[in-house]
Amino acid sequence: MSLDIESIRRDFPILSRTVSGGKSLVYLDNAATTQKPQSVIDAMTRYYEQSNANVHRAVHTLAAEATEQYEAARDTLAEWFGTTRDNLIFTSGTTEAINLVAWGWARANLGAGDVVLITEMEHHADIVPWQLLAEEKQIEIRVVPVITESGTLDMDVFHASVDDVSLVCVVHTSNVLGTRNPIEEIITASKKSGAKVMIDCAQAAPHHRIDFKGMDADFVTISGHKMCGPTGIGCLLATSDCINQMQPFMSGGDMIEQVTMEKSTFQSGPAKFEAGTPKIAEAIGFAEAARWLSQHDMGELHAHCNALAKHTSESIRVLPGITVYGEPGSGDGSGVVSFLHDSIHAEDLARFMDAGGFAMRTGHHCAQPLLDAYGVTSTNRVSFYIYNTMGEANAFIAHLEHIIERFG
Amino acid sequence: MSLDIESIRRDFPILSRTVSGGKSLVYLDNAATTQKPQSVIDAMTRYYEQSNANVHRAVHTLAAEATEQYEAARDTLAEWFGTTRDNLIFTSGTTEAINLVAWGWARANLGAGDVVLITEMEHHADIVPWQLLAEEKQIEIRVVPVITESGTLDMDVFHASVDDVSLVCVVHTSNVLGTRNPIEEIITASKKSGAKVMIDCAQAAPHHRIDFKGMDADFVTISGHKMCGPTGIGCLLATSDCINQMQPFMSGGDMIEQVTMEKSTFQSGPAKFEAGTPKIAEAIGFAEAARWLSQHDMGELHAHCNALAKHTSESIRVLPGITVYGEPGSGDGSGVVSFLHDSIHAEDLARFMDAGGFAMRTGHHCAQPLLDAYGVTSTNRVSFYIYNTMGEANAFIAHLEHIIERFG
Amino acid sequence: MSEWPKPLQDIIEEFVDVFDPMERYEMLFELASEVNELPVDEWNEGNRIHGCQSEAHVECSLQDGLFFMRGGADAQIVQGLMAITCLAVNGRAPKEVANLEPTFIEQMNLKASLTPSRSNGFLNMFKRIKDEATLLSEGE
Amino acid sequence: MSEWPKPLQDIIEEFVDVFDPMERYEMLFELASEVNELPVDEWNEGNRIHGCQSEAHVECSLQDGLFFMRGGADAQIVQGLMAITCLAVNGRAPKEVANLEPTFIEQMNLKASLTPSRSNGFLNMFKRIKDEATLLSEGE
Ligand SMILES: Cc1ncc(COP(=O)(O)O)c(C=O)c1O
Ligand SMILES: Cc1ncc(COP(=O)(O)O)c(C=O)c1O
Repeated sequence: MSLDIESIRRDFPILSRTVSGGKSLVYLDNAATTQKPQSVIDAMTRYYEQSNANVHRAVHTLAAEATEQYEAARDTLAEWFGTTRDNLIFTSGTTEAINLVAWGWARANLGAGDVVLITEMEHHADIVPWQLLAEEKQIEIRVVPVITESGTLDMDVFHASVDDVSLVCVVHTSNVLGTRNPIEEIITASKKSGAKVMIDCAQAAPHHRIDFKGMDADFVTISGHKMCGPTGIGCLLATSDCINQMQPFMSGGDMIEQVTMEKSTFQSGPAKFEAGTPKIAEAIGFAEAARWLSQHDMGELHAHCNALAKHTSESIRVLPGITVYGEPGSGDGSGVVSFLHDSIHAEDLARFMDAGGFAMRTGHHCAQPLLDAYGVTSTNRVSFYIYNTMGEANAFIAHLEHIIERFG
Repeated sequence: MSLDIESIRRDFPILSRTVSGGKSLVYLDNAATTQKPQSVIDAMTRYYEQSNANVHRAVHTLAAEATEQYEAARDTLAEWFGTTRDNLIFTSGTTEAINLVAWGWARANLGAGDVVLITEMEHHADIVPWQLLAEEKQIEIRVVPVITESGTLDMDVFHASVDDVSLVCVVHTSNVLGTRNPIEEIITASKKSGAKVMIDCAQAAPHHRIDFKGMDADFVTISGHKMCGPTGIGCLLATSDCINQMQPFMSGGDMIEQVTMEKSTFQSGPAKFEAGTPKIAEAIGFAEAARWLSQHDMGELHAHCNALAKHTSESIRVLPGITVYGEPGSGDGSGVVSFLHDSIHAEDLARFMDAGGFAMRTGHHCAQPLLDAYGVTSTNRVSFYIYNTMGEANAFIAHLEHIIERFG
Repeated sequence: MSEWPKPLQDIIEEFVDVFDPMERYEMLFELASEVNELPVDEWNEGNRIHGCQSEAHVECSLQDGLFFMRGGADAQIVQGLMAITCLAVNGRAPKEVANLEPTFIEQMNLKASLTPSRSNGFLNMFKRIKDEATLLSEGE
Repeated sequence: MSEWPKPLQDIIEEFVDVFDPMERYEMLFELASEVNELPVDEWNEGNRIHGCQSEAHVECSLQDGLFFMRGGADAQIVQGLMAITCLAVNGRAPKEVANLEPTFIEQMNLKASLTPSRSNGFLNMFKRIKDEATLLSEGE
């Protein structure tokens, strides 16, 4: 393994803080949001301290600098995600990106009787917009179930369902189980049946280099804050065909070509969907996050997180009272381990772990249908990232064992 | 005047930079976006370096800190805007806030034949969403014209138009002319006629302390970046009645109560409209901006900006070839001066001013219908803020005079 | 309302002497089994406490004119808090219960140990108990 | 394509010697009046250059088989750029114009002086001229 984790950790100021009365922070809540390297924080500070101005139609120096940095951020990110600037629409995150697909594309192109195929593994962000649209447009939502033992999609049902579908929306990597779905297979089958396909890459982008062109999906959604970037920014990647088929969603300044009181005409391309003053500092920070990640081998990053998850899952699975969901670390997962203890309530367990310095998430992870499939209302979840160490995993396991002894 | 401008300037790191080969930056593009005090930049850095985590349903220490800071930001801002946390919905800015009124409230509550009253002075953000909605719902848009000489709304037409109207949407303060509209009169008349009323306070909030309760409007929209806050954040203030009448706009995580594959139920209050991971750092920065502003007397701030605009407008109005639009600095304006030279193209003039260090904006300012009323397609615009000095105004005037001599 | 029944007073004093937060949790866990228990098969929507991350149910009644509650939860910390609450309210006149404030939480230094949602859930529970006590006292 | 007609070559040399950007603007302004002018009453949608912040119009034609353009704009800097362009293209064979690159902008050190939208507008104008020259050469 050639990742130099100790040197990587030094890039993240928060990792040296302590919690709960002097305990070293062990941050294992990366699927919720990752920490930010100094370079990302500095890029935003530098923007505010040196170049802050509103962008576009810019003549003065600051506005020109801000515009250049903002548009350069788009280029950097487009390249990082394997596409071009004309296929990248900035959004506030995956949630807005999916809503943009629903309200901008699907609402304009789907109608009564059309079928949207989703899965039981989806995050609420990829369920609720479709329900609202289905209600308005009498669209049918069809759901591919999860095989709970393996924590994978039932691909037989998928293939049996995809034939007459207009749009397939599938999460690339589950935020609850860490499962990486066979998206190549999903995309190929969807395309074959003539369906458009959207892949929710909120959890995938931090762990894989997204290659939008290579994937051949129609839409891909990404959140900056889950891949070392700032809050409040993300993007939708979309093919030019789909962008051309989209109707405006948010409207106002910047997305128009000409406004009269009678009628307005719109820009073409991404600009049509980026109304109002953009998230300028955020875009710059997001691009810096891609730059930071580009220093590392994403394959190694992925293997590292996966190894930590596999070790953790294997070690805690055998502890008394513990159930681990899915098969973390097996195959191609993303460093997530969801589990429960049979008598210590998830929230209390999280509290006890926090007292030892371990930050883990508890709850339904915005995936209630998936948790329903497992018959639970919440899980404890640890999720690893590039800066976590095997030492942290072992300390976590040991502390969990200790808590179970004491409270189990 | 008891504002200590020199000490205020020291709070803004960008103000000490130089542009165009060593010229001191004179930043006169505040209506586009204001600069950020160090305390706002630091608040975000501190969040990222010390407390960054995803908020809500939080057990671990960082998540608890982040949640506390995020929700405290909501409290601070609600108090600053004269309302309560239950009436403040975070958005990415005014544009999203107006879209939320259009798609969340108006779309659910207005129908064929209902009238939305706007004005010729509106920013595109308060025109285009209504046009899109009108198309979908067969709503009528009625427009109050501007009296071009004074740069004010034709209040006779307003009063003659408001009777059978369902929703009145008016800009509090014009971003092109600096005109402060008689919103008390507008709100009173609208209420009397039974209409809901939305006030676009993007330009007002930086110059006046918004008192949402006292104003008695139904909706108020605000952008953080125009009042010393970060990009990517703003808010919609809305009465509880209106919030209860609103349907979800963006949907996904956090805004739900319960999700099943058959049906979802939603949170009540602001949460229903805040889908996905929030703009956490931005909210914290925005609140810090309110805190920074709260150190100063907003009345003095306003008088200061207005005095600079009045002086500038009076001084440049008499220069050969210059036309000033509206009556900047008269009455209750917001420190904006829009003008044109009759032979030097606006863009070139801006470029020549930039060469002297002066940052001013040029273009249609996202208000094409207003510019149409003046028969122009763009203006040069200077806009003052608390950190600008009379010395800067005079230097601007002198440089403009010099440019006109040389190129006019 | 600093005068709590002797058994609760004793517990408060035990808690005050403890400095390790984990030990406080342990004591709460032990108390869980001492609740006047509402068995799982009596849990229903009607007696459910809302606004809690965990399932929590409370039944209140009068016995010989005095207030009496039973509780059950899927989280032992919640059930421990219920046990303490039982000590605070059971056997009192319902009117008295309707006016109680749960100051024992602070006296026990428990406040800081609870997560926001636990804290919130506890306050919801206590409010529910007071509301029911009010109803019961009016029915008298 | 470093060989420009003598009048343009002279102007390039004048510009190269100037270090004050304001002086360069002044020179461009002066050149504005030397454009082969397209009078305002001949401006229409058909000869409008798009993607420019200002109004800019260009008409191209052949005179005795040689390329000839006239231009007009509401901004003098744009008109100045047009005047220079006239010097570069007028009187050449249309085929030659179709293959020209506007390298004189860089040779004059003008690139940095132009705003992005001016720069963009100029490139649009030059492309339009080349396209028209191509058409004209095909029509020959
Ligand atoms: C009056 C007015 N309304 C709306 C807006 C749009 O605000 P934002 O771009 O921050 O969404 C602006 C600023 O550009 C404005 O000046
Ligand atoms: C798989 C998945 N989809 C969508 C989202 C929503 O992303 P955001 O909250 O950044 O909009 C998340 C993260 O919470 C996620 O994990």
